[in-house]
Amino acid sequence: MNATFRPEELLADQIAQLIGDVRHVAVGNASPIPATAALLARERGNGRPYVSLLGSPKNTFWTDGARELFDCAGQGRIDVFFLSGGQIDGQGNINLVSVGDYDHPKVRFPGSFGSAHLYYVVPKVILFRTEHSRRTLVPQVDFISAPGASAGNVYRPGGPVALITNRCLFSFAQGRFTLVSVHPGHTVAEVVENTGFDFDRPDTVPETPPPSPATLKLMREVVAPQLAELYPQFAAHVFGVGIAAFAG
Amino acid sequence: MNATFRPEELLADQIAQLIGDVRHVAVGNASPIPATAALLARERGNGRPYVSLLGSPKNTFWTDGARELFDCAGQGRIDVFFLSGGQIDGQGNINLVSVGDYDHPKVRFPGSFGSAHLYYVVPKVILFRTEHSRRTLVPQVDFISAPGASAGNVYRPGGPVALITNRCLFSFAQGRFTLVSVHPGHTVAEVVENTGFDFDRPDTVPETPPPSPATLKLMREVVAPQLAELYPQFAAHVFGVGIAAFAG
Amino acid sequence: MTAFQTVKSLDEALLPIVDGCLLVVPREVSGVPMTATRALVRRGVRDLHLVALPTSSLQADLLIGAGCVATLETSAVSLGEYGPAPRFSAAILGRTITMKDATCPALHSALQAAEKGVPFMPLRGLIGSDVLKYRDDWKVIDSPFGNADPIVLLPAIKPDVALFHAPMADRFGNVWIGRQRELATMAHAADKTIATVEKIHDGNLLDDPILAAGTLPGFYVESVAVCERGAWPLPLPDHYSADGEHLALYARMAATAEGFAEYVDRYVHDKRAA
Amino acid sequence: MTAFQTVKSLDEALLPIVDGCLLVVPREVSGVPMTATRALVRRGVRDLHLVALPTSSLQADLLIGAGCVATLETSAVSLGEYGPAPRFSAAILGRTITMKDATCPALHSALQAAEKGVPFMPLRGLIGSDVLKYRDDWKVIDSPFGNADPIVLLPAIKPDVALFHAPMADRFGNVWIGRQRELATMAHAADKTIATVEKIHDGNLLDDPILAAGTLPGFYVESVAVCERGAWPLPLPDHYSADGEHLALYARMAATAEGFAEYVDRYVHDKRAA
Repeated sequence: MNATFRPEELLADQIAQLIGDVRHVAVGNASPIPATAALLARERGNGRPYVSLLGSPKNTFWTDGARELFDCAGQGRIDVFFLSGGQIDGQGNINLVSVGDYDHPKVRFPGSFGSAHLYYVVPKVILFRTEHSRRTLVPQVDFISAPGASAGNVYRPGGPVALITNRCLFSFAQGRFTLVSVHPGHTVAEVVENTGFDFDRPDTVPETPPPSPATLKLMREVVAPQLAELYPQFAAHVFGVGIAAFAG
Repeated sequence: MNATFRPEELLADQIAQLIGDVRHVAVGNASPIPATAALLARERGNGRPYVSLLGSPKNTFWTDGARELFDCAGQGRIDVFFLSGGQIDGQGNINLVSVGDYDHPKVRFPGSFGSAHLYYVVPKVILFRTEHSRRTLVPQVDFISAPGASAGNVYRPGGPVALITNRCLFSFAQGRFTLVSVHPGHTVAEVVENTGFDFDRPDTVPETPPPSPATLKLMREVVAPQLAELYPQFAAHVFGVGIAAFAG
Repeated sequence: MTAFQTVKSLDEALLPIVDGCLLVVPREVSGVPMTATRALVRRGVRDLHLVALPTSSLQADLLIGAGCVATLETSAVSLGEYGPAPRFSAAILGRTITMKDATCPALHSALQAAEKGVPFMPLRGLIGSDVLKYRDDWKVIDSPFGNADPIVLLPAIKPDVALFHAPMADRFGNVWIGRQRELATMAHAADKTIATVEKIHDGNLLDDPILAAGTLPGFYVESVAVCERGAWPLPLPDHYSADGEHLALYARMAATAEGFAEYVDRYVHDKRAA
Repeated sequence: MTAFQTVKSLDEALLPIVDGCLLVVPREVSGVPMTATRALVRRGVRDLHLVALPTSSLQADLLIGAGCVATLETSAVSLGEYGPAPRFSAAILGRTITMKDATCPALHSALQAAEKGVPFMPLRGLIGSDVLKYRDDWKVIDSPFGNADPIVLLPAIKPDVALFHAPMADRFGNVWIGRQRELATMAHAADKTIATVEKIHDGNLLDDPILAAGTLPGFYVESVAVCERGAWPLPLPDHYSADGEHLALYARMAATAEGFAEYVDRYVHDKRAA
């Protein structure tokens, strides 16, 4: 398995690079691939960044209740966070609420969670959506849980820097997405076909580089066992690691 | 000593009556006579009111830090509090800051503490000043740490209800003090002579009634030992109770 | 200090939760009072204005499905890895409840406003979102500090009752809540607080400084009822994990109205299961 | 997790407290870092903007007397039963410091504003007081909720450094603060936090849920220094009481500038006493 890699490993490697050299990365619930990336970054950085994995008592330091995550972000102490959306549009707006008219929705999602605050105050928000389709990547979201950009007088130290999907990686700046690379096995034409919004792209779009053997080794041997506490099914499925494999 | 009583006992008895039937009385630092009164009220009420004595770990329940007292008051959960002043004027304004011009003061007091909040939100604030003189009870305070009354549109569920001194008891309503009673051994003329502000008074001013024998017994035998934890010198001086007297 | 009669039977403890009251409950991992929730469904409480701080899972879904909720104010309802919250989704699509969509820190701040006795709290973010657009009760002002930028003011939420589950309480009504400090904020903000607990601690929790640090004082607590495994099938931090098998079962059964009714019959009305 | 080098010598730990910085310290009974304060006087720090949350006693008086303070922001300075704070009073009358008079909850709220990353917090009270009149940095708005009554908005206080003394810390920088939760708020609000502690706890304070409930996470902590009896002669809650005899001695000596200078020589510069 060392010569090849799984799609999740490619995404985690890319996200780890997007994280960059920061002090603190927080990962929301039900986000195993961003969690893998954050733990990978921490291993590479020898304990930096601090990684907070919501839902993991071993990987969260909060002692001031459920508000501390948001206070911490408000203080500027969360450098990277991850958000997704039932819909994401070309302006970087995300919709976690509903499809159709808000008062007569056709589909209801769980709700906006903390996005309407975190998207504004966390400097690097990495958007993440494994279903890359015209259903999820739309021209205009039906409900703006949090906007991709704000008017100049709005306090907005944070916002989206990238969107990673099962097909490709976009960067985000000046209110628009730019295609950065297409994952191995996918094509630019396929990305265009399956994206509901306009985006910029260079004449030649590179392929997303595969994770290095050293990265794969680190992910599989060091990161995966840490991940299994919070995401046992994911760790078993992707990395073949079960709780039993490192119990005791 | 049962036939007579000390001035502190008279004041504590009066304050206990002013407290009335409430849920929670809080007493600030360095207030042994109000503390005596609050504990007396609690004994009479079989555990009601709750009594919080600032500075006494045994008699405070706070676990949310130094702000909890003020939050608690803001919630409407403190029914009675006590305040004093370097100066108190006839409008019920209190000055805990300085004498003379604020920028060029002649005398400096410690500061306003929480008065600029508590005086507004605690329904019954009992003013307390053992030095009854024209130096302390003035026509107009030099600095308003907290005003006695507020304009109609100002949120003000609280405020002063009484002022007790070493000479007499005043009630406070509609922005003015009214002489309620003069303590045994003192006279109305003496009160007028030593008060810097105008106040109302009935044609006949009664003498402050002495504490009953039952009250004195309760204060001396049950309250005083509780008081000695926080105010050992006061308890020894007034009630002849020392830590040794009830240790073990 | 007199020990007030704080420890009661569950049904007696829940009496302050009357029809139509504003009830605040904690998020899915902070000590959700599920045994108490099932008791409320059995009693048939109606028209609750339910505030879930800041999100909910099984608890809100069950109360909504059982017809106990008129208005829901929260930031998200979901069964997490077990999928969407089916009765919540059905109620929204069927327009049988009034939904006040929020965002997590807005609910924390609104409760903290009540805790501090102020009419509102400001919050960053929200400007330009539809979360703000659909909340007529939230206001925007130009901040008088800095560059007069717009900022949202959230009105205080003052619940009639706060209800949660915690590891232990003592006979004085002191409740040990540990790191779940939003439970203290809920209690400070609410008129009355009801806690269910795993067990009664002998002695006074406030007497030990180490325990006192994680204790909500009984001063704020109206009633305590002992409910062993009272968060089941949700987790109680540091005590037990979620019962994933049961949550998966719930997700399957509650996918239809009929299945949900059967679930309620079996797991709520059957006292053996409650 | 890697143990960062958080535990340092006292002088090294105090390096972030540079001349002119905005320093927040706790009230007289919440864990005042007196050993650290004497070290700062020895080092000769200057021009501090000192915020005492919400009041102070010996610490502010000593720093003022030693010429370390340019601006003082607090609600009161007093030696309590030992009388007025003599160097504070002298500095006010002599106009050698800038005084920003506040009221206790205003300081708590202003620090909580910084903790939450909002530019201001509202507070009831204050309207019509001279406390408000002399604070140009506080604003009054008509509340957009209710009857448009006036309410004060307090700008956030964002300290450069928070400094306090606590019972214990671990090698990961986690500090056990117990019920003194304003210390957590100070740390959340400040850019850097420095704690002196009685002792180092073996292991990780966050590993035990009971201890974790009273712990400020090391995430917020820049430096920890061990100072046994580090609050002396002030008290450390649940650990030791105030040294009343010494405070009375201070009150007597500091009553004059000469006496204060002698006190500093004897109890600050003489390392045996520090």
